[in-house]
Amino acid sequence: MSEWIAIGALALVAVGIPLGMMAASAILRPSVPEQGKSATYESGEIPTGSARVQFNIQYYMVALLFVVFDIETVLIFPWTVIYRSALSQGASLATVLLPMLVFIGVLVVGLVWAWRNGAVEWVKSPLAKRRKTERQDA
Amino acid sequence: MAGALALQSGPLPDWTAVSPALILALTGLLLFVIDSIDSDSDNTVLLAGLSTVGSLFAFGVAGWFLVEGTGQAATGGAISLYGDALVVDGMSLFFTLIFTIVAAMVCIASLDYVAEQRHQAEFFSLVLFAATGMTLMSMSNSLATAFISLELASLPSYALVAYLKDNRGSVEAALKYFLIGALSSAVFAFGISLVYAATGSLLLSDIASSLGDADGMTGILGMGVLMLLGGFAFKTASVPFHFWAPEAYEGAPAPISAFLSSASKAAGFAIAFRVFVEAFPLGQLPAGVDWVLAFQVLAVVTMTLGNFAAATQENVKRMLAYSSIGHAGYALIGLAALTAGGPNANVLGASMAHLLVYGFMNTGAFLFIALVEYWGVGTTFEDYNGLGARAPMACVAMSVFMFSLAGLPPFGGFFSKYVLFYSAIEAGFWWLAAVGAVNSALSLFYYSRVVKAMWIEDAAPTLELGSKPVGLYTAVIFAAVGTLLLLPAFQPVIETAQTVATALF
Amino acid sequence: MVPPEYYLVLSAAIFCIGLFGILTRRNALLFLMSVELMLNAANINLVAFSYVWGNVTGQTFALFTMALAAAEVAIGLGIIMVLYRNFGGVDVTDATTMRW
Amino acid sequence: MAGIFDFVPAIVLLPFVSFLVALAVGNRMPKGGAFAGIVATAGSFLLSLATFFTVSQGQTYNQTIYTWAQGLDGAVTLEFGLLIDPLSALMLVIVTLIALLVHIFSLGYMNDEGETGLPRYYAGLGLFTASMLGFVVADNLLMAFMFFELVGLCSYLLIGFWFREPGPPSAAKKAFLVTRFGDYFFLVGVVAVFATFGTAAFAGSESFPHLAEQALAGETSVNTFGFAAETWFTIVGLLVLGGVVGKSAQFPLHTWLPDAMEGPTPVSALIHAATMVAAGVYLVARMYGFYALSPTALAIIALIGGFTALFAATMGVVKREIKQVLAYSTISQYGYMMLGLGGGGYVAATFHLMTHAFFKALLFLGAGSVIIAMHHNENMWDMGGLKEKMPVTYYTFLSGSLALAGIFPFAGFWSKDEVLYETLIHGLGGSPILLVAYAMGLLAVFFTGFYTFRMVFLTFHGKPRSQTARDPHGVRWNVKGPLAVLGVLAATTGVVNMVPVEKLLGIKGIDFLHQWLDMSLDGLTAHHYAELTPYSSAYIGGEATTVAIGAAVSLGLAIAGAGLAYVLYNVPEPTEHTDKLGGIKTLLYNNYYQDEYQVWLANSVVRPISRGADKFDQGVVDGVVNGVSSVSLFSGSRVRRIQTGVVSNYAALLTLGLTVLLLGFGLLGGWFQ
Repeated sequence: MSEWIAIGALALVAVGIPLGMMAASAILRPSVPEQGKSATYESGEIPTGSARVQFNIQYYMVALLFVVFDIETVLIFPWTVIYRSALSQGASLATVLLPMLVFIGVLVVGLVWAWRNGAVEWVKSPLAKRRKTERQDA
Repeated sequence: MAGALALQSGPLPDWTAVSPALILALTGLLLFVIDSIDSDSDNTVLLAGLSTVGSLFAFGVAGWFLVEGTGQAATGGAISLYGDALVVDGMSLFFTLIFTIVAAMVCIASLDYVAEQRHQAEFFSLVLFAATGMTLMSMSNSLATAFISLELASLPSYALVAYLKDNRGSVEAALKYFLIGALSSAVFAFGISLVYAATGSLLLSDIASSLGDADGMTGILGMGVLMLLGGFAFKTASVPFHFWAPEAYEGAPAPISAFLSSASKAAGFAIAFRVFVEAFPLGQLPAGVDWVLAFQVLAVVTMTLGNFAAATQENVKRMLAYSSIGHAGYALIGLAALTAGGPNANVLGASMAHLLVYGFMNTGAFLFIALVEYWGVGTTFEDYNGLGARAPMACVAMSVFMFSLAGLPPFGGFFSKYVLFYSAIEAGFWWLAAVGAVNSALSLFYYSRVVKAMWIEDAAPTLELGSKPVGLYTAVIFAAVGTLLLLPAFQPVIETAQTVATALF
Repeated sequence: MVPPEYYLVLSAAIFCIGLFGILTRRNALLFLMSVELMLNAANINLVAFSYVWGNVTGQTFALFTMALAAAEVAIGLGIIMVLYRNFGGVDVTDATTMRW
Repeated sequence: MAGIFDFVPAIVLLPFVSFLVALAVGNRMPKGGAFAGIVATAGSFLLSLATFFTVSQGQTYNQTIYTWAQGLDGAVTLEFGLLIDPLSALMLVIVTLIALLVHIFSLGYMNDEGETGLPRYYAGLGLFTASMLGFVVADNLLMAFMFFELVGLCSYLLIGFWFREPGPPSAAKKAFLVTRFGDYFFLVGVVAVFATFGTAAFAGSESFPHLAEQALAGETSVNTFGFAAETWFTIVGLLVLGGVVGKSAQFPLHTWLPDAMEGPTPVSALIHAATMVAAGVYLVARMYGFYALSPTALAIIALIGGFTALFAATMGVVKREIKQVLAYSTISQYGYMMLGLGGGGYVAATFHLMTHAFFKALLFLGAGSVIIAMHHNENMWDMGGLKEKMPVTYYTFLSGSLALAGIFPFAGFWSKDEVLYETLIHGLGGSPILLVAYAMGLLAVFFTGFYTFRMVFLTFHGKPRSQTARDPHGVRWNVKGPLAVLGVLAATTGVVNMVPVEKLLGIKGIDFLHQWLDMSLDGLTAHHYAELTPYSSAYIGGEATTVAIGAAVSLGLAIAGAGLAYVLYNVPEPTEHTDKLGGIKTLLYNNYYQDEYQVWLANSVVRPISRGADKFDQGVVDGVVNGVSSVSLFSGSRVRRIQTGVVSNYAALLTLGLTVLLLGFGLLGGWFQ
């Protein structure tokens, strides 16, 4: 009973505040509906067509790369936790730093490879495209 | 650790014991670098040659270590590294030999197979990374490294199966392999978490020592053990985690099928051997966690299902896929015939030796399929009619593989199967050997169909073979010679296997 | 504090939800999400029992599991992409050219 | 000392070299590599003779020459070695002699007939001979098994030699699969021997027969897997016997042998006389010291033998093709050998193995000669009257037939009589099962006499019944030479073991074969075996009387059978008495002196029995064999339906499997309490 009350109260407050704010603004603001306001927000552009469009494949490629490289940084986390205490306990800088450098190095090789193979180019250059089609035709 | 490497030139530092894995990984990275520098290059000979040399170098180093006794009792016992997360001993080196030689054969054979494809560097580097993962699997001494190395071996494999990305079969195979693989790895991870919950450690030796304290958690531990078994069963293509295997082997590029069905399967056994023998030793288990019984059930079901399904296939590659499942059942005897105080090292060693022989004969058989695919001949038994007259050398090699897989006497497969069954009987499990023998009898039926089609049937008049690809031929003949040489060389092999297995108990 | 059995029940429930998703969904992406759910069930156990046993092994391993899950998703999305290209959809039951 | 024994490996290797030569350069050699084979087998024959004479000086040889795998503690040691004793030396001479003659004969049968693919043929013959010789000299069960398998493989290649025709490939496959079926029992038996004794050596103080003997005497203990020692030895013996039954074409695994007649005739001679089929019986003789310890195993061997002898003989009666008759006669004769072994007549069985090798090789080669003459028509009803056209073949064939039928004084008489005699006296000595087996064997003598002479009369006597028989194709020296050699041997080899003469006339020392087989290593002698067997002897009247009665009865039956054939078939225009019901009247009309009894015998007893046996063979035995394979294939086709191709189903089945495992082990291990 005891220690969970605080958490329950916190949850209650966390839900209550936004609800209260929305309620307050709904009461205070004037309501003037018009077409421009109900349109989908597209950074000022006028929305055309449906939202179900096929994205360029490069979009997914970058997304994939992001997921992978982003998650790899999680592995740096435990290292940072022990880094300082390991140094202070007398481990040499090489023992502590080198493994992480190797790890980053491997990631860099992967990134360079992906870059060179065009995975991070937002739009493929016409030159590369032409080369590719030539090779396929050959 | 006191176990320094005893070499003629004085002891090397301990960390060099993992050098077979390092060599494989560095070669893979090197291929990436080459591809980064010249991403449009299609210099297949350079890429295939480099990866073959890398694999063979790793093979050589592992063989040298094994001969010199690195990590074995003679030189101070197993070498533990990275807080006991990895261990290099005779068994890991023995399995490294299997992975590296299979990888070398596959790389050579792929020289012709991928010559027309794009993204060749990726192909070879993925093979090498998968081999690295397998090598690490055999060295894993903790469930954490076991899981990571298992994934390191699996992830490149998924991509390799999908390598022919415009081929529906290849894509479908990859999809099934991946989905079942993802499910299995989730089960495996959950199993690890349960074992951790019951014992509070991931290191195999610590798990073993805290088994006695796991009172009240027996159920949790038991479920965890069975789920671990599921993860290994996926890797070794054992029932009921085998469903991916027929499709993945059939749809994948044939060299990759060879790689998966030989090396990847052996890797699954390598890690299963170590985890079950080290972490859950017989005699210290709480009552109710009887993994030996589970393996007995799986062994019998797996070999029966594999052989029966193989007997009725029309497609040779799919027949080999099912036969590969059947062979997983034979190798499972290595874990199924263990008893507290029994001749366990003999059983386990026999299973390891069988996996080595199997590495040669099965890789060879799949590479022969690659050769046939290269020629554009069909996939069914009928399509193989009369191949013997057109390509006698390759067909002789294929006949050797088939007879050896069936376990006919003058070939390597006979001895390994014989010793395996013998050791099972020796351990008191005569019925396992009996089921194995009956299944072997059945297997002769479908293996001999291939031989019959190649040599006895007449070729279709339209049968035309193209050129004789050098790489594929080299690999196939090499595998055949290996299969034959393992007959006279079987004594050192079985001796080594049983010696290194002794160190586990 | 919460008894450890509760974590086990929670994680088992999440694991089973994931399994249920795998068995009922035909969309490859949902299949993938269900697998993620199962992996996270394992993570709950690992973190919880890391606390129970008083060592950080479980927590560290949970980080590794997450990283591997991400890598798996990356490969999986790639395969689903080529699946879409070859079979015109992401329904896992469409790809049945090989069977028996 | 470089004695003759150092050359024993060469006996095996020479035919192997001829195999390699024929394979590699056979195309470029005259006669397709035949001469290489002839030279090699002649060399082996000479070396075998030299070995034989050395052994006759009282020397034996038992040596390991190569170790495959030196096991760790308690693990298995796999070795290759040579065991030369009187038994194997005798067998070496027989095998090499027959192989040599078959090679020469093949010049006439294959080369002169313009066959293609001769290098393949001679390569097969070479490898076949080499494997058989390797089997003969093997000093342990594992090595024997390996060569046993090689022999099977070669027979597959040779029977299927004419693989472009429909029959031979399927016959080859059948031979291979049926014998393999037996071999799997054999393999399990080999493993069991290793598991029990830790060794598979045939001879010496560490051999498994010796260890088994000691174990039964309580002097040593072996791992018998919880069974009583004798029970376990019987089980092991019967497992090995599985291989023997398959290879020696004993009931119920005999079905491959008649089909195997699809192969070239010289190959049939080699298979049936000296190699593959002999391998099974030889194996039993080789490890007789082991079988002798188990009365049950011996009784089963005797029963199988006696039954096979009778069963196959009755079936031989209705066959139309000359080689089919010979095939069934082979099965029947090997039945006698098994009967002899099971009945405690080790020497008798070996004796019959030897004489049979000669007269059956002779008969097959004679049949081959006839087939050449008949332009490869094998139907006896198209022959007749060949006696005048081909006298050499006729007289040699007649010699072989007399031996086969067991007519005094040809070789077969002596050996068959001794087999029956040994069975009889041991049966009288308190083993009623042996008397049953003896009765079957005795009855088979009659049928043997009948079908043998039916074959002779139909082939050579009477008037030619077809155009080819009126104008047969001639044969050359390379056919007649081997026939002449074997004809002489078939007539005379009986002298090496004239036990009845010794017993009746009291002349000591003419049972040469008994003395010969007694010169072996310790524990492998005929006397030792006689001591081991559980039988005692009893006589009707006295020893000499029993000998006389036994010989008289079997000779009488053989002559009766031959006589029946004579009256039925030695006529200018024989009719198919056994196949045609309406033939009875004609029969009576033409042969009025024939009494009712003979007709009844020929038509009411012989025919139904033969038909019944034939039906049983095709219906039940083939049915079981086919049934097992179709059940396997059917369940295989069911099993593979699990693989539906839909990955969701796989996931579901996988989950189901895991759940079953979890629940099963949970309930078993009490996790849920």
